[in-house]
Amino acid sequence: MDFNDTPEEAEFRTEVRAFLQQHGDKYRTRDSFSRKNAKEWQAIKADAGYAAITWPTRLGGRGGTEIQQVIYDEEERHYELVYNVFRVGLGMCMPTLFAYATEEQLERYVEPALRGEELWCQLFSEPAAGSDLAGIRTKAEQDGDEWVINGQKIWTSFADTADFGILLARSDFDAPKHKGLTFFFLDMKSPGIECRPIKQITGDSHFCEVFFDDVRIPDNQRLGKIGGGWKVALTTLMNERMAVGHAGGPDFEEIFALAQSLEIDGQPAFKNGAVREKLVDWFITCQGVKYTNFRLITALSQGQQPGPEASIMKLVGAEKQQEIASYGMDLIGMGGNVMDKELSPMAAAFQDSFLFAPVSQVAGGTNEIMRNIIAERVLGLPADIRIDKDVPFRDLPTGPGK
Amino acid sequence: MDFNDTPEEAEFRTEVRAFLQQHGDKYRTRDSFSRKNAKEWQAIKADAGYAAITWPTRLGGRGGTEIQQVIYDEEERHYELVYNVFRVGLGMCMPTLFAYATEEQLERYVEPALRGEELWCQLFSEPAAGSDLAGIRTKAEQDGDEWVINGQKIWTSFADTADFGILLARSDFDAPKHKGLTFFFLDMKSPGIECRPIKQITGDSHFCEVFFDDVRIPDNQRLGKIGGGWKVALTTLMNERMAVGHAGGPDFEEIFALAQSLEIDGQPAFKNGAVREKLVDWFITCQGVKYTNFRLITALSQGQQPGPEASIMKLVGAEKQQEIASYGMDLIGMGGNVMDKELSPMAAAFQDSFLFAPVSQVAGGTNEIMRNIIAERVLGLPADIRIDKDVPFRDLPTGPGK
Amino acid sequence: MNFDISEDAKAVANTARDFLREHSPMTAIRRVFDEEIQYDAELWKSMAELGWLGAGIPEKFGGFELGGEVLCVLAEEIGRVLAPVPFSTSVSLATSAICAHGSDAQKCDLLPKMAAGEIIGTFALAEGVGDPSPARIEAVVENGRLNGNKYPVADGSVADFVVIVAHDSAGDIGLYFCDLSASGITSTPIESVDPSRNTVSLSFENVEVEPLGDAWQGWQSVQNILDQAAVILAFEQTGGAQACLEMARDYAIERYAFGRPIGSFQAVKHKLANVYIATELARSNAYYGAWALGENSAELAQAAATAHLSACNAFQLAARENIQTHGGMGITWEADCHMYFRRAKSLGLEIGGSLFWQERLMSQLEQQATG
Amino acid sequence: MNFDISEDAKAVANTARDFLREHSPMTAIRRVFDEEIQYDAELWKSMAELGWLGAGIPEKFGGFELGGEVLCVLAEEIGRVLAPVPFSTSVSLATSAICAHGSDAQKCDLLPKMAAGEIIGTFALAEGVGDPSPARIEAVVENGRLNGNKYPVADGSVADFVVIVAHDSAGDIGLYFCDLSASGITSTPIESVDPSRNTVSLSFENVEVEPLGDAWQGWQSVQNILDQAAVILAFEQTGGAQACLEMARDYAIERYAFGRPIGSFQAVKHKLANVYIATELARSNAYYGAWALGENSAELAQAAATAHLSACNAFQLAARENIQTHGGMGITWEADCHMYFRRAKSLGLEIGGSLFWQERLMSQLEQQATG
Repeated sequence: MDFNDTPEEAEFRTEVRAFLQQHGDKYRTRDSFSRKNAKEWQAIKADAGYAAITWPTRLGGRGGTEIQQVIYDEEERHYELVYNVFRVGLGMCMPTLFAYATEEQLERYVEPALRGEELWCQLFSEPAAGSDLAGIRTKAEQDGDEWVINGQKIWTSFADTADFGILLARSDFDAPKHKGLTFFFLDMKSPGIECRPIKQITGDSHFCEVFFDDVRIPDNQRLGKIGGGWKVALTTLMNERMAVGHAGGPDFEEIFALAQSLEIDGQPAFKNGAVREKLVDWFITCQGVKYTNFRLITALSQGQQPGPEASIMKLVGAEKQQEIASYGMDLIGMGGNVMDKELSPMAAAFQDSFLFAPVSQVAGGTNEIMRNIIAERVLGLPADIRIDKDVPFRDLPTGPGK
Repeated sequence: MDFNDTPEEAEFRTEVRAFLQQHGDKYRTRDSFSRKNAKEWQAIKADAGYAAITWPTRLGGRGGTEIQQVIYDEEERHYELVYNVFRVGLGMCMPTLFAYATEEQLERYVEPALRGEELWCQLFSEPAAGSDLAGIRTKAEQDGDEWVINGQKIWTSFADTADFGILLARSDFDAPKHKGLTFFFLDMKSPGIECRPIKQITGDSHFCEVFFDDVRIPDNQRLGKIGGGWKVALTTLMNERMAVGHAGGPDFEEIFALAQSLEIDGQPAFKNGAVREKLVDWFITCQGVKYTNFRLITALSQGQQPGPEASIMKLVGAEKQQEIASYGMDLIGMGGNVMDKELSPMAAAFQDSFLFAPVSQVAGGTNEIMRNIIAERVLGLPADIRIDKDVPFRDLPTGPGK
Repeated sequence: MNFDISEDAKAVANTARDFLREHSPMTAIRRVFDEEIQYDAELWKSMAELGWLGAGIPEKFGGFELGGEVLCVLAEEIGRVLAPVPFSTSVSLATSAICAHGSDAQKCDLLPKMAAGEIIGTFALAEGVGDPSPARIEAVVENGRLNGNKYPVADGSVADFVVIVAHDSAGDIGLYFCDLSASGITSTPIESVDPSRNTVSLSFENVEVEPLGDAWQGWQSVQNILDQAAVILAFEQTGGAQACLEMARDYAIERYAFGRPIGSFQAVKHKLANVYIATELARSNAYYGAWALGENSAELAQAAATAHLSACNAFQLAARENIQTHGGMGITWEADCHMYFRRAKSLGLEIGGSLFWQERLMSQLEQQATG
Repeated sequence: MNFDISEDAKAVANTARDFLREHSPMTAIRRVFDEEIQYDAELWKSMAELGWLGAGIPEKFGGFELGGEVLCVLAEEIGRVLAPVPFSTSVSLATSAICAHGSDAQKCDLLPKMAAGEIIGTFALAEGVGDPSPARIEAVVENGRLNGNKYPVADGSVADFVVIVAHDSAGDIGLYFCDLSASGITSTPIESVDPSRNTVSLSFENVEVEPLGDAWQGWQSVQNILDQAAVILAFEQTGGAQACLEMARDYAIERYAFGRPIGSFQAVKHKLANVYIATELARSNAYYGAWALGENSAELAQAAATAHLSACNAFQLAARENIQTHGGMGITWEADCHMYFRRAKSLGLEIGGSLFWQERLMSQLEQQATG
């Protein structure tokens, strides 16, 4: 048992460090959603073979291993270079294209995506279909060699700036839920598409609503069979990157620092037994997540594929974020409501995190869905009773809200 | 808002106190399951009109109010006179008889039950039907004027000493689950009945398994219609007494006393911030339960009937019992495992309660069932999907375990 | 035993609920969030006319002397709809400070105008980080002049005056009245977790203030004001928790996933059962607080801490689970969920955080145990 | 990165799992519960033959020197089946005390017999209530004679000797070896939450004891023995947690209610998902402990406390939820659930309760923060 790289891993890490040392500082950013610099940085990565480490070389990848990707990500994180803007395109859209697009399409679309020249987005969720993704209602009607799309998507990151998107739509309302879906990719500049940013609880807008009004897509941009869209969507979802344990915002280190800087009854706050107990709980969870991650990395290093076990990282991370943020505000006491960065300890990091935490607990699968995944896919418990699998979609109850 | 009795209530309380002062001390007990003294005490209560306060006078009751019963119970508790042995008979069996038995049967059975001369038990749960009571499989076959019973019951208090029992059995395996049940009462001395005490986690045996081997019951001891047993059973269950908030075992007072008597780092344990936080949590819960109970009593005093809201008392009480018992042992530290009454603080009350707590969380409805009740009956949330309502009982899946 | 809100108070509560449903829909607080208005002046005026602002003020000072229970149920109704008015500051904290400690002249001057809704007061205790404590107070009054900084001060941007906790040159803690139009005051808006609270930072440079009466008993007087406020706040929080529970319940019935209402899933059911339990326990503890407030019982300190802590738990849990029940919709600005989420946290900090009230409660229990 | 148990240790673990499945079914511990036997002497003998009892003993003292990781995985397998043998006392606590502090003569005398399963040792620290602390120790050795009371002592009724924590006439804490057949010892069985632990109270009246070596550093030596034991215990607890999770999972699949497996209900699913999460976090933290133990790292104290606390959480949660998943069956003596429930609590107290280990961990984190 050791924390060391294998000789091959160490060699790769050395290479990566040299690369980052040469180029990294110039592209540092604190806004991971920004496109500023991102495109240029992506091209440099692509040239050096780091843009898509696990992709086969024929698609412009490095033909590397999962553990190499982990090593690269670890190192890149030190430079604050993690641009989220290409994550959806490279992590989800391209792998779907690999499985279902023609050679000509791959030739056309993969390289520009890899080099950050074209941005992709994913059009899946709808207002009435979140956890229950297969319940989408956006309609796709065939019209000769084209499809006509009408409906609404939601929670699409970068929809307003993306060049292309992958789209799941319903082509048959009489088939059972999972059988009537068809999958496309489309030009986001097509006429009839309207994007509206959604203001989140934090006041920021990281997502869009997307409205489709008679948007036309050529049939050759269909991926998979007519009515086979669910199978394609599962390919996309399987490629969601291994969730990270850290949901963002203050973690143990920060709450410990806060408890050292504040006082309770004239003593540093961390001397108080109640505070100590909380700190210990979070430390243990934090360490547990860290070393669980090490175990997953070890498994990757031994050639295994990431499994649903990683769901625990996302779940534990999101719940910890909520608790730590809220308790940090309690420690700050009557000043805990203050969000002015100059007036609030640690530049209001706890308050920011408090408002973002509910987003973490919902985005990328609610806590409830994560627990279902663990129970069913990891522990092998039986699925819930399903009443929505075998009836025509249009006959499914949708409630008074619709 | 006040904590005082109304003039009528005060008058009744005075009467009760005088009665208890006269007779109570002689029948004090610490073993609420004991039949020692219980029968004699019950007769005295019956003579004085306190054995069944809310029953109509024609059935030997006092014709009193729910609040009078509460007042009586409050006062009786000071004398440790709460004999559980008659609770099932008077609280559940007799009200079922009132609704379904003939006048002759009432004449025959009610008074002896009321006076403690005959003990009743309830034969409902089965090994494969606990939370899902309607899933019972004990078979009732009609044979002329009689019914022949075969099967097994479980969790029956006092089955081994009871004179009579009420029984829910399945008379039709081809009808849907809730439609094939028939309800009886029977003589527990009937041939073919065998009772075996069940040893619980605590080592005690408060319940029995009951086996039926061709036990015969006359048809005139059927209550309700053939196939109408579920409706009768609901009458029985509706009469379960208002759950109490205190699940037994140490509560806030006791853990506070323990934390005063023990030391951590040379200080009384309750000076430790972590201990203080726990104490405060339990105090708040404890007070919340107490005042919720006061609100329920006030509602009774205003003539309302107890509703499903009382489920929260049972649920909160059982969970609090578990936490307090476990934490008490933690406070005792390395000596926390010791169950010898002379060696363990407070006569090993925390250890005893620790082992009994799982029983509290299951008996009388699991925590899960309690939460379902609150969600559905109090909050009005929709029922779960049911697949067991409309198919013949014999076709229902019972799993590999059967 | 009659452990229930009195019929009189219930009648006020029912009127208030109907009135607020009609006159304080969530559009009002949205206008505050969008910085169109600072508070609902229209509603405030109506509240004065209905006698609510004078509920805690004696008749001889222009009030209606409706008693503590009425204040409590009004707070509950206001909490339910997040009515954007300076209730917890002006009607609760400032009013009770003046009633308890003001001189007759101050009472005659201020209380009738407060009851009539002509002036708004607030209460300035906090000085940045930390819980209520005499050791935290650096604001000082010397020769009738105040120097110091107070923040956050809720409703500071809509108040006409402020009751200030400061010490004098001898180091004794006292209560001072300060007109916010006095010279030497700089009032700076503060970005707050709950933007509807009109929070400011007040900086005082040689500002003329007058002592609030002359009979305070140092910190004890401050603590007593906080105890009273804690009970009233507990009702406001319980009202908020109840609103969250009902929103979540309604959404869980209406929203379908997998062909069925999400409220038919145990994950949602059990979550909401837990919220119901916390809310009912909080309500019961709040009633105990109302009793102690009404009787001015020696148990007030204990009852207030119990009620407030219990209500903090309930409201914060209810607000969090309400968002989670709403899923993606819950994390949008457009949904009302986040306003309750912000308010729940904000009310849990306004008069000191949970560690402060836990300590307050434990010290009461210790006194009983040893006394 | 290779953050996994070594292949060698895994091989031992696999053998142990198969062996214990065959030779230590739950019937063995039932015989202890029913007081037919005190421990599984047959199994103990086999364990000696398999080299497990000498896993932590150097070769030159008759052991197999298999390393800390092997001890850890053996503990995990023993925890999984609740094997009724004095592992945590004799193989972990007593052995590590002797290896670390015994004189060469003591090692030569004791360790080969321990490795061979000929003698059993235990460790006597507790004196009734309280967590490990020098201030709690009243047992005293003067002129080679011990006076005092030690309880609870796990496996005390099957042990041949005991390593005792006592102070000398100067008040210094030390470790002493005591043969349990010495005169002046009264050993009284104690009723314990976990009846399979052979718990006794030992009373010493002028009992001849000898110092365990001569190089202890007072309390630091005791604490170091506890740190090592905490890591090994964390594995035993994780094994128990895993067993509870699997029992509950299997029951939830087999048991039907309302016409469907109870494991298809979210209430059960989410409960078991939480148990899985706690168990996985505990396992990861236990691995960290094993690493620190194997490397004799300066982080051992921190890693041990983290591993043990995490494992306490996991095992206690898993044992509780296992009962609850089993419903009525779970609260019977006949079901195995309660044996895990008892063991989970008992292992969480054996070397000090959670407050003690929390404090131990925090003090390490403080040192790092300030150092």
